[in-house]
Amino acid sequence: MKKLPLSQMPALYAAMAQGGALYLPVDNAAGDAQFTRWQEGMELSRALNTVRSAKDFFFPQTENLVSFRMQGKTIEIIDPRTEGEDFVLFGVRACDARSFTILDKVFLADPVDSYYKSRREHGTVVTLACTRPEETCFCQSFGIDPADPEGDAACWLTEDALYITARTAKGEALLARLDGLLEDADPAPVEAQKAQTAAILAKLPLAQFTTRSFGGDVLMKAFDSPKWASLSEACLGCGTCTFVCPTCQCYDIRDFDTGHGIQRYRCWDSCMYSDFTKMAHGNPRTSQLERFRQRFMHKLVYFPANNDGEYGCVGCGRCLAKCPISMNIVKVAKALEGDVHE
Amino acid sequence: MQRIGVFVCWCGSNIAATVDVEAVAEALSHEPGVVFSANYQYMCSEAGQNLIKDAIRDHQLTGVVICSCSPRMHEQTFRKTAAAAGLNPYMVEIANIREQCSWIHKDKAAGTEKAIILGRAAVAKVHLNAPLVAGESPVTKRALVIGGGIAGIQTALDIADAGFEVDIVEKEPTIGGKMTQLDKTFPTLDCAACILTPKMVDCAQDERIHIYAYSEVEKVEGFVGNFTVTIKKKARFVDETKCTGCGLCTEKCPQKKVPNLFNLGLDTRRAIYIPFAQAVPKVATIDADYCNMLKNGKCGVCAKVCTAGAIDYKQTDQHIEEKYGAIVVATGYNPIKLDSFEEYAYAQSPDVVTSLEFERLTNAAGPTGGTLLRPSDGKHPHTIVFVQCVGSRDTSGCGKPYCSKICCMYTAKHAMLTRDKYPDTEVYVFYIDVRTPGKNFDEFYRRAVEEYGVHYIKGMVGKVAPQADGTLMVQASDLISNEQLHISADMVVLAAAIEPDKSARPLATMLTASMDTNDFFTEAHPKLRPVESPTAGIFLSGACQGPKDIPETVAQAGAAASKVIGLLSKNKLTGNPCVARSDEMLCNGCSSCEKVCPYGAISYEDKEFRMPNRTVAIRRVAKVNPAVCQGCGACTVACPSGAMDLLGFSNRQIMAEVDAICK
Amino acid sequence: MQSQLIERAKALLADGTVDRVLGWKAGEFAYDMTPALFSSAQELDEGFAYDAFCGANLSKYLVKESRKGGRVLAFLKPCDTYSMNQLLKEHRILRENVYLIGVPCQGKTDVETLRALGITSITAARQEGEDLVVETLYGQRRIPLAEAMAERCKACKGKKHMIYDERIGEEGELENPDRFGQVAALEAMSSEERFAFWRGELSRCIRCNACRNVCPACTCEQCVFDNPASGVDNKAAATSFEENMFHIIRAFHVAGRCTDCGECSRVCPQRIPLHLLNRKFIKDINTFYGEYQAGEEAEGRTPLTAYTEGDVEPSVVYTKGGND
Amino acid sequence: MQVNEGFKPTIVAFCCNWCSYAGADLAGTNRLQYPADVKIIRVPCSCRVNPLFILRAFQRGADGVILCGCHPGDCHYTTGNYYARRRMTLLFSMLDYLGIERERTRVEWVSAAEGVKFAATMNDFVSTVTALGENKRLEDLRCKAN
Repeated sequence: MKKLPLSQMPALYAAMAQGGALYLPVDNAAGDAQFTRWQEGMELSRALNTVRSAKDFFFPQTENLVSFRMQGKTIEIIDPRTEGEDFVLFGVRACDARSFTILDKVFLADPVDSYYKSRREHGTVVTLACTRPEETCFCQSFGIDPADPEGDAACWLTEDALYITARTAKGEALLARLDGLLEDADPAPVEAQKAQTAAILAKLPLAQFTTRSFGGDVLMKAFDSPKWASLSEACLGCGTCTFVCPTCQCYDIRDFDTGHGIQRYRCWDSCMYSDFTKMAHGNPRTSQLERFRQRFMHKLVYFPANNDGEYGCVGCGRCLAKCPISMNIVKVAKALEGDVHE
Repeated sequence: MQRIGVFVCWCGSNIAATVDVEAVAEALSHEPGVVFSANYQYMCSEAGQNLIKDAIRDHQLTGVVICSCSPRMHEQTFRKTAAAAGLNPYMVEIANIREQCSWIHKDKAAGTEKAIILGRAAVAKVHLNAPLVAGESPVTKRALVIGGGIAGIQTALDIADAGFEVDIVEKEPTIGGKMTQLDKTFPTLDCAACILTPKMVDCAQDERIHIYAYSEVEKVEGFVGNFTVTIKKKARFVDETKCTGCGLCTEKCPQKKVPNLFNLGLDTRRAIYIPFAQAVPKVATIDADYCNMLKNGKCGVCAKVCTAGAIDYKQTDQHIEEKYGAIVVATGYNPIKLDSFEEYAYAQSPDVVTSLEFERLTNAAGPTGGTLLRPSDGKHPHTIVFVQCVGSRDTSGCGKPYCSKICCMYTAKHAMLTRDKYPDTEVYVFYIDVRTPGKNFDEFYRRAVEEYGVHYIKGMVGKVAPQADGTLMVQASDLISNEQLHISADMVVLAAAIEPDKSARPLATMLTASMDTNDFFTEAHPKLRPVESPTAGIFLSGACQGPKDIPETVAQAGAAASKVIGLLSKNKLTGNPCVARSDEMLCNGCSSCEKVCPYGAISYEDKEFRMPNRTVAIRRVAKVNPAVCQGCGACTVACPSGAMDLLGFSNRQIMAEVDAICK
Repeated sequence: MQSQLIERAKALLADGTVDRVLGWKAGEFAYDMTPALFSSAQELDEGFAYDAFCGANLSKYLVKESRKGGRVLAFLKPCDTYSMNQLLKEHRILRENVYLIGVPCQGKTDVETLRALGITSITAARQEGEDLVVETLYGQRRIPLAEAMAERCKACKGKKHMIYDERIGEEGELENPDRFGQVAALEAMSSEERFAFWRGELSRCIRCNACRNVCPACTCEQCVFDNPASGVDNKAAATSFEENMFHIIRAFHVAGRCTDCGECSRVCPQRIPLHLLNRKFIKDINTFYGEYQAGEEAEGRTPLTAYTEGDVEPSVVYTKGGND
Repeated sequence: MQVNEGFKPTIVAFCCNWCSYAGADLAGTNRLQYPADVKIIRVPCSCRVNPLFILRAFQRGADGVILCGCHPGDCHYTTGNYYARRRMTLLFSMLDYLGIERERTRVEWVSAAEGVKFAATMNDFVSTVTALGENKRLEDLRCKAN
């Protein structure tokens, strides 16, 4: 365990940004936290979490995959990738840190997504422990301890100091770079903070919420539940839940005609959209009920069934906060619980 | 993928002098889809056209781009060329490299570069062209004329004269309209009845003309060449086929106190009546509002005296459905109501009359037998004040903003005739301007002033005050001498503004013909198509389109007839294939497109759609009638979902041109 | 009020006037009401809610609901009735299949408004007199209701219902708030400042389509932005141009039809003040073509499907507004 | 007006078939010069021009977009330009509101007889847009030539 006094934070940021980029949550024009490329003078947001999750850095909303340059009747294929820049993601919360594990299961499984892999390799994740969880938080339901986050390195902010410890080789390397700034620390204040946070966590409104009844073995029971109709009836079919979600990983691949050629890019897609997975014959899920069900079945049933019981949710609570009609995974899981249990 | 041929024209040196035509042909040969590219001295010459035809056949071209003069010059030529070689004519696009390139640029490099870009845009467009075929529809060879005044009569006579059947729908019991109420006509002073009634008789006697008098149009469906119209024949309670028009019933009817509308209420008639002696059809009509038999079943005198047995108290409205190829609107005008002009005391004094009432008071068939007498006491008036522009050119909101056009001339006529017949009568005319733009009009006006001594005073009448002695005190200002005038008059005659007949507005809705803010029908083009409505197959005749005098009305009536004849003489109509088309899968049925369509080409239907899971949904969707659509494209932008597109100028085609130009 | 609505809904269900009820359903917390259908007295008792957090405009749901057969009761706040009229004007709702009850509204708040005021971790909320008392995980907060109101309610057009079959509560009055102050402030900026402002706002857009999908004026069977055949479709903004284009066209397509209900701004997860785009069009329409309020009537033309011969020329744009 | 030496703007001119396109032809017939930067797209009526086309032009690299139609009251289709006038007024006002230079968009009514006006309008518009320089605020970097 190392620490540095809070007065030294700008120096820490500068050191982290050395030789690459540092991204950290900074308040934007709307007053919300947003991962922003650090520049001299920027301060860490005091908000609990960012509106957009940290997944953008490994799986950006749009990404050019390949370009075709056309001249007259000739076509040239161009790989737009350049040698990526190393970067540090600082201030990632425990929930988002776990989301990378989930995304890895998708993108790093065979066949490996080389675009994702390259970004993953270039990034070092420095997490920050939560001290003031909010009512929408339920990461503990997935075995995440927000007071003791994962990541390449983990941090704790106390009133006077930042405590930091490395958890992986990448983390060790980062700490080695920061060595001049850090001093050895007694972990007692960190342990005290963990205990304090644990007490708050126990009192959260969703502290008892669990998804344990879901998984591959209740597939048909969950799928056939009559509750989907009423749960989905108010759904607007927008992509808010999907796009603020740290674990949603679906994308579409499209061509953009630039006038000089084609850029083939991928962009986030949402299973809530009516043209999701649309094929030549049309869309396999023709109603909003089916699309809505797909999203929650994927997170609660299909994903754990295929990934050793790991749910496709980390309990960050973004969808609870942002859904325009306040329908979310918690309401869905609670409503279905009876049907999958019986 | 299209197989496109590019043909670059030199136009002698017109293009070749400032555009390197070979370079253009060479550059365009590398565009995707271009399989043939050539340049030639005169593409529009026979040899040039043969070059195109040969290339279409030899290279199996599916699209053709001609880089040449303006499409306004030779688009039709090249479309015919393509068609002659078996290619759909709408697979041809023109890049205008003469008027819009070679002629305006001196620098050959710049001109060449621009010509290539314009050519590329045309190539990009042709890639998205699809063969278009103009639709055809049959023509019902029968016309409908709505309104039986002089406009409608003249139109009907002219159409019938060309050999087509034509129906006149007139809401009054007789045709003839306003002109039957007039005494003399300016500037020749011939009697209105003498020149009109022979035409009315012609209508009645022409076998090709059918008159639906006392009838109204109730419903119009269909489109140019194919209208279906429902006509309501109002109950006259007299069998038209039996009535001989002897008029005995109109003398024996005990109900004598019915205001005589033909004389504008200046006298009375019976409950059963024939509006005037020369009425066509000359058939009696029972006024149900006054007939004792119809109101309370007590009377039956007319039935008793009618030897022809024509009276039928049980008659009801009849609905007749007819098909027409063309419709002429001739709904005419009315003087405005003068209730809101209190300053002229129209409502207070019977001696303040409108000009049309004055016509009746001077007409030999009018209530006074043609002797000019004051309505209040039947005495001869010695001083008459005419007030011009009552409600015309009035932006105060009480009247109409426009000039009613006919008042200057008929007031001069009234003034002159009064002075002629009653030289002891002083006549004053108050005016804003005197407008006499017509053949012999100014001469006529000057005669009124110079020969007949009519006092023309430029100025406004401020107030007409009825006096205890029965005279009318007219307060007015003389703007030229800048004096206030007080004239003690026996009569005041108001030149009321004229407005379209009230029946015109609902009729316009039925016809989807547009109107201006004053409820005059709008013409398809104010200069070049003055007798056509923007809605195909609807034509305009007379004052329904704007204020007009009789010669103008008759001229327009003839013009409308000639347009109708032109239409009816075709066996089928070939449309412009570049029309709007609605993608019903995308249509919301919101009616935005319908609202901006100037032609009424868009209608809606509730259509069943097969939805997922064997369900059916009924959705309201727009339908474009290609025979009516003129292809302006207003609907395509009004449509938020992009359901409406324009063939030949589709969204994708225009965007492809934009892309090609901007890249 | 809530119990009054429930009783009325029960009565209308019982007498067969309607066979389902569209309203709001209570959620996990104090603030997360979800629009929901109720088809029995029991369901109403279990979940129906109506309070200061019931902000969702229910009118758009009737596009589908009115076509499902039977008759649906919908509770509409005054501002929702404007949307209702506009939808009727566009033939999107089958009037005979809906039964409308106008419900009173004193203005709504929502959790994002409270969060913007620094009130987070909310576990409960209640009205006490003129105040909103909010319990949070970290203590109690009390703020005047007027301050807690959403921006759209501070600029409320009035409490008068434009259409209803019956109304609960007194007839409200039209108000004349200053709706265009923020727009005017932007107009007064230089072109560069406006560009910087809007880039700052629109660059946050994640293209979730919440603004579009919630909008009662956006009821297209398929949006041009979702239709590959339109040539302008896109699923995510790859460049700043696409961010601008989506929002310009979104606002343009509802110009003259937008009732200023404010749902777009309410649902934006990135808190982009989208209503400032719609209100710009409303302000321009009022200035150029005379006062017009979409949704006042269920018939007639909208400003973009109408014209007068004396309309201002587009060059008016060069001569008005802006310091530059 | 400042001159932006060496910069050749890309200008798209949408012209209605009946008046303005004919006016452009007349300008050519009379050999009235205007810069080759102007490229005309023929549309049946000014009311055919969708705001999407104008944004599209800027996206693809236009520096200025001008729409020409019949004079109000003279529309071949009677009312098309009245609708176009409202649409463009609102669109241009919105672009200005978003901080896009308002001089980059214009509407002019040019009749078939106004060849002189057409050329003068284009000369003026090109010099205005040239002075503004390249369109940066409504560009799409992907469409820039590479």
